[in-house]
Amino acid sequence: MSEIFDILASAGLWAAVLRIATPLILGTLGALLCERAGVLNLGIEGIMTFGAMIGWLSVYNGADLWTGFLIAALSGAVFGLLHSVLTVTLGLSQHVSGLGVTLFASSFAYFVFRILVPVAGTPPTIEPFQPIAIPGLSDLPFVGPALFVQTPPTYLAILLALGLAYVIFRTPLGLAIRMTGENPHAAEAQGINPMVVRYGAVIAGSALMGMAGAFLTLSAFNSFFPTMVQGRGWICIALVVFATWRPGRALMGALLFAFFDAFQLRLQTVLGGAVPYQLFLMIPYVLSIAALALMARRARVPQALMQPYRRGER
Amino acid sequence: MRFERREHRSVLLVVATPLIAIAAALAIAGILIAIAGAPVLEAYWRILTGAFGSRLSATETLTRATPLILTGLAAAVAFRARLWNIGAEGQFYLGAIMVAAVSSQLVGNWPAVVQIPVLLAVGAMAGMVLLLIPLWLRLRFAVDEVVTTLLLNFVAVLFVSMLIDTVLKDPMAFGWPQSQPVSDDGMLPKLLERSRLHLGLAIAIALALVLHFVQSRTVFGMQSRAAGLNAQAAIFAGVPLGRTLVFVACLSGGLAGLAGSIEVMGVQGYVTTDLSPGYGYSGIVVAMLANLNPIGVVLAGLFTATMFVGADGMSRSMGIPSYIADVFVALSLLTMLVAVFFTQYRIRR
Amino acid sequence: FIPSVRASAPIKVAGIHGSPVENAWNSVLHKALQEAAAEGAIEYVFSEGVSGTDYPRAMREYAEQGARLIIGETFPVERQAREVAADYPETAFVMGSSGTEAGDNFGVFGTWNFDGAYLAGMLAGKMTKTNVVGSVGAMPIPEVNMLINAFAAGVKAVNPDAKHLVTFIGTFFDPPKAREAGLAQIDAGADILFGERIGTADAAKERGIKSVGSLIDYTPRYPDTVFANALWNFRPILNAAIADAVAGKPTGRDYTAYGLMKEGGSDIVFVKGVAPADAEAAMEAKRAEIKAGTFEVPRIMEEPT
Amino acid sequence: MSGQVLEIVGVSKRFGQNLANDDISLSLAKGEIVALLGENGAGKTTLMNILFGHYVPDKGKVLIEGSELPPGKPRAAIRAGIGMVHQHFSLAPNLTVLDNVMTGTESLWSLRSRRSQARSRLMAIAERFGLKVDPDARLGDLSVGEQQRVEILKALYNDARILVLDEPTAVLTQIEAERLFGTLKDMAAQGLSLIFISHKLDEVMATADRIVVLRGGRKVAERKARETSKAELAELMVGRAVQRPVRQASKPGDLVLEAAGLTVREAGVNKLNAVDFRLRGGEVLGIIGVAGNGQTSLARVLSGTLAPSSGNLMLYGKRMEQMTVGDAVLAGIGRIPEDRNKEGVIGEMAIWENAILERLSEFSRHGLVDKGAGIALSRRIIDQFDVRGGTPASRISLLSGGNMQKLILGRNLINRPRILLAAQPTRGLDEGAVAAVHERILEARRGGTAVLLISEDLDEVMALADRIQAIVGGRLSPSIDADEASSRKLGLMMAGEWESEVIHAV
Ligand SMILES: Nc1ncnc2c1ncn2[C@@H]1O[C@H](COP(=O)(O)OP(=O)(O)OP(=O)(O)O)[C@@H](O)[C@H]1O
Ligand SMILES: Nc1ncnc2c1ncn2[C@@H]1O[C@H](COP(=O)(O)OP(=O)(O)OP(=O)(O)O)[C@@H](O)[C@H]1O
Ligand SMILES: [Mg+2]
Ligand SMILES: [Mg+2]
Repeated sequence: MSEIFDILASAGLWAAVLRIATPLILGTLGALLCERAGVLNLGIEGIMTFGAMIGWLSVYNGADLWTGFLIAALSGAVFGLLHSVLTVTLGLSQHVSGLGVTLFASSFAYFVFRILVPVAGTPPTIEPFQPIAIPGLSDLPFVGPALFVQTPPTYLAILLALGLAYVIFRTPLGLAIRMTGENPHAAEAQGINPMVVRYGAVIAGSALMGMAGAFLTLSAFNSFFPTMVQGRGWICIALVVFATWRPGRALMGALLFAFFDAFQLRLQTVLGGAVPYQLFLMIPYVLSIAALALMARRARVPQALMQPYRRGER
Repeated sequence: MRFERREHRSVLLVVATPLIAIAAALAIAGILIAIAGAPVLEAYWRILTGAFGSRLSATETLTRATPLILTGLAAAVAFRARLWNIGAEGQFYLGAIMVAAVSSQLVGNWPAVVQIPVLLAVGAMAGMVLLLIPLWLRLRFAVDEVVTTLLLNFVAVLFVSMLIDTVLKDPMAFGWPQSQPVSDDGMLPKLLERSRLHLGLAIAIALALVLHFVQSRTVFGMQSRAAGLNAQAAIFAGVPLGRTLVFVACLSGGLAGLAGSIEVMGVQGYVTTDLSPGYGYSGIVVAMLANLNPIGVVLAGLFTATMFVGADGMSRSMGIPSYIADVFVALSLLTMLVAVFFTQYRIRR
Repeated sequence: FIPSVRASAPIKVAGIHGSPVENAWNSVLHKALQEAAAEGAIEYVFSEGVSGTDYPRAMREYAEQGARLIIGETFPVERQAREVAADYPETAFVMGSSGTEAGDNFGVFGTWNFDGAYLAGMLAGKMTKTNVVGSVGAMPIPEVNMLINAFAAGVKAVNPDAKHLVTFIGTFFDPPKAREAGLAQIDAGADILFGERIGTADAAKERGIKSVGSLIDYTPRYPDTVFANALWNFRPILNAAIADAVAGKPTGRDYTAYGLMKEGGSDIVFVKGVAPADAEAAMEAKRAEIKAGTFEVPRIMEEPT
Repeated sequence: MSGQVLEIVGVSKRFGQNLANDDISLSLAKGEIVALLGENGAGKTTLMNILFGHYVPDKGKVLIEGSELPPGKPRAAIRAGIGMVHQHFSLAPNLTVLDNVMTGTESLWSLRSRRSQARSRLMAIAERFGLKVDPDARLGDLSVGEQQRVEILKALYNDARILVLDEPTAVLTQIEAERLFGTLKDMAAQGLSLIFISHKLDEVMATADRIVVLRGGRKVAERKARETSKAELAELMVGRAVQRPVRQASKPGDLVLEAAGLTVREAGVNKLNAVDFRLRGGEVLGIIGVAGNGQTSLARVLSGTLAPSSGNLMLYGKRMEQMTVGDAVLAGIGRIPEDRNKEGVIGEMAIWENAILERLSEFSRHGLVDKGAGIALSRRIIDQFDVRGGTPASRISLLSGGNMQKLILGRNLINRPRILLAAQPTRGLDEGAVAAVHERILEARRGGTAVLLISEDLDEVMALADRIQAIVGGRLSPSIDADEASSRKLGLMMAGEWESEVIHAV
């Protein structure tokens, strides 16, 4: 018991929570933005994979880290464009298009990687983002090393979460996005083109997903491995619902999820293999389902989610 | 520019559009093949021979199509009733592991004629149970099943991983996490010697025919479609909504569970966590390509398997990174989706 | 059908990798095969990232394309792999496997680089200041267990009081997660990490402690961090297999032993002067004993705790 | 043509084979109220959607104060001062009233939404036009009438000078409708120009300055309201003289349905409160009342989709414990739901499937659907009930509202039911269709069917019903004979005035 307390009281745990949460925060925000405009984007897993690959590849070829990050975001935007054409313009089923994008983006990422980096052995490395201690704050006892010694993308992710919350709830653009997700016909009747809004949201959301992937290769690690995204994208899809489509809660949800992962890794060092590790890994999923059951009736799902909007169809 | 629904489809259109789609996928893939430094036309030829050029490739294509048809049917049946079952992957694994468990622990020495049906039933039931949970959550708490079924996939795979690491671990596998095997009498008979082609293909096609019949001709088929299209009107017309959905879930989960069971009993013989290269997810795409029509699912499953096996074989014979196979499948799926769309809509100014 | 190949022509060897060749284990095979091809001994073709479902097909395809020797790994498809081998008696299969050899043409090998791990443990045991060392592994499978157990045994051999932490990340392919596992162990007091998985050393590097690598030489990648590696060399196994295949001898045997240290198949490489001199000396003595066959590192396949 | 704020010139629009608008021209002066009339499917909504930029016309143009409006751009239309209240509300139930109104009114790139300013502006407009709403209420929590007000406020908030209302009263009660038209007239007096669409000739005659009639996509007539009559308008719309049928006296038959103390409690509220009524074969019992007083619950109980919490339902003298839809259908109860799109039909299914869905037990053997019989039946319905616009195999959503309603009527009446439950049977239908539906209902009555008619349309109830009861707050008034009914008396009943009399009587 005291060991568990020690774990909880260690700044390292909480620093790890933020680190592990960062790609989840970025990905969840991206998925959330798409869904707020009424488009489910199951392309996330593939977009993250491609972002991880292209971000790393750019830096490996001499771009600086932020440029790599930006290129990953751009690549995400391109896949977002593809998803938009399929789901917004053509109005195809959003699940299927998303799964198609995931399959395409990830296999294409591996293909490009293999063509351009045909090495054996562990792939080459880049110099990743280094943690930056925020002057003043990082000197605080416990909280300092726990929260204020992170790499820049982590700070960026948190700012983005707050920023997205502001945009969605406090700006005319956010209202337009929400209206498009609730009732695109109503948006159109107010002079907003729901197609444009959906395109914009999906493209921007996918760019965030690309950044989420890039975090894995530019900050969490320093090289790209095929399959390294490991289902993190799917977790983001779940987190959006867990967060009831609110960026602030998405941030909390990602942190909670990351907490279980970080805690689980530390608990193993104490308990060894006494409990199958799979049980720990299941916790976040089971917990998400339980949370959904508890709050689903209160959650306000965007009413037009997954419904194609075709002008003038009856 | 806008799209207008076609009320009638000409035969020419229905035949031509998929061909155009495949041509488009081939063209894009051709660019990648050229970039990889291989002769494009030869590569196309190799895709064809890779899928059907020999007894081996043809049987392999059919073997790979089998689970895709079953998971495709699982998705088609559910989606038709607007039950968004994204959990076929988990149901697949649960079906597979239950078959391995029951065969290795309980009924392994039963004769094949008894054991095989029992195992198939067990696997189907496992899949059902896993889908009934999210359905219950939806009916009871109004929880959206897209997310619950998606999440349960991970729970199911971790559960399988745990079982094959602990109680079901095969002691003969030197500690590798794999389940104890299905007994020899529990394995599905081969359709052809010196190949992996097994009875599962026949089962899958038979089930597709049955399902087609059920959906197009039976009261249940009509009611489940009504429930999916407009639940409120269905209730008004006396469709027992809850019961219909439960039945749909049993069919869908059952088919996905069956897909896993058949894969274990027909091909692998035991369960590992890489039994499925995403069959559950591909099934959704297969179902959509088929426009949720069970007979179409057979064709779409064959199509998808052909593209993959052909391109995979091509990559090996031409020395192109083998990831090209997945790229090619993804491209064909995307272009095919667009093609299916244009058989249903026309462009208007 | 061409009945036989001229002996002087390089034979066609196919590699079927269940993982991408970035995976350290596969990279060892891949590199050895590439070297052999570069030397003109073989003609090498390969597929990577082949899933369990596709694996038997890849085996059959290569066999039908005339590969004389097929190298790979059949852990998830043992039963089917033996069926394939039985269907293609002309082709030699030598596979990383947890099973036993079968027939005339299905040979197996294990990954026994635990000798090096034991020796690295001897260095680590003397170097730790906190008296806590840690190991990060993928999953508790025998080859990983053996390795981690050997490392722990090496530590205990020189420092019986040392505490050994173990974390499994549950997947073969998640370097960021391995890194997190390493950081967790450092937070729990470890000051030397044995990284069965890539990513572990990144944690060590970040916190400025030392780390041990496995299978390949990680020191160039982490110059100031990885001071020792439990190397595994696939060439001895490959050469034996090629020799058998060319000579037309049955390849249905267990090639594991060619990977042992005393056969030159594995070893430790370490950066001199990092560990205390007496520790290095003790380790070198043990190394000589192992090579001479007078000492055998315990082979413990149970899950380490 | 000077002084015209709006001119529509030669507009045509085709959907597939269907020419929805054919060379239509129309103009509107400042402060004028124009009513657009026409059968279901005549092309009224299409024309207004072109005006507002939802649709791009194939030919023709729209001029606002002389300058041409770019086609297909709702935003441009809004800027030009057009406000539109859609036939189907375009509101987001999950957002607040203020959100609904504000959407799209500020520059999308501005960094902050000026909510408090918007709130006071909205309040001011609401005040000025007498359209009170709570800006912070969630829209989905409002009544239909309040939602209608929000729709109008949205248009006014955008500074609309031309207001288009597509069937604004279809879902409003008479009182709400009267209040709305009062407001509209005020607006016109303040300089707004209005176009409204309606099927209710009374309100058209009472409100419009000018009336434009469409038929089959063409403009067939234009009249000053002062110079025309209801009869003429009806004839112009339909192309022939229309007359609503009249009920002939008849003798009611046996008691078929009796409710005693029927109560429905939902979430702690009595939606139906100890309701009593009796229904005999061959008579029409009209239930009148303002929407939201328990009509829905009553209809649901009798259709078998809702179980009463307490009370007795006697069918042909037998007590029904729990009546399911199946029981109701088997017992010969024909059911016309109040919302045909939501409950009556499944748009994506074929006409024949919609015809037999609720009686699958009759149209199936051993669990197999008898498609042949289904098609035969739907063909009979199409012939006998004059359903136009589709074959048995076509999607039912292709039918116009009136034809859909005829099909629903047909599937219930073709095998003479013993009881017909008709909830708002003519809502949103044109004059010709209304006459046809009324004729069918009276025909069923003549044939001995007992009809329970739930309607908010007093004219309809007075024309069809033998006896009338009012529903107020979930309670049912005692019945009065239709011959004794006057508008005043019915108005009092709907206000709940009977209660005091009952108390006196006891
Ligand atoms: N988006 C569309 N696609 C295809 N056909 C359409 C579309 N919109 C309208 N139509 C057809 O055009 C014709 C005119 O329809 P419209 O909605 O304008 O009629 P309306 O006069 O408003 O009828 P109602 O009184 O029922 O509202 C109808 O036949 C209708 O079926
Ligand atoms: N929250 C409440 N508190 C008190 N009385 C209520 C409440 N909600 C509804 N009622 C009463 O219950 C009766 C029926 O309500 P409701 O509006 O649900 O009727 P309905 O059958 O749905 O009618 P319709 O759908 O035609 O509007 C009304 O008399 C109403 O005043
Ligand atoms: Mg209309
Ligand atoms: Mg109501």
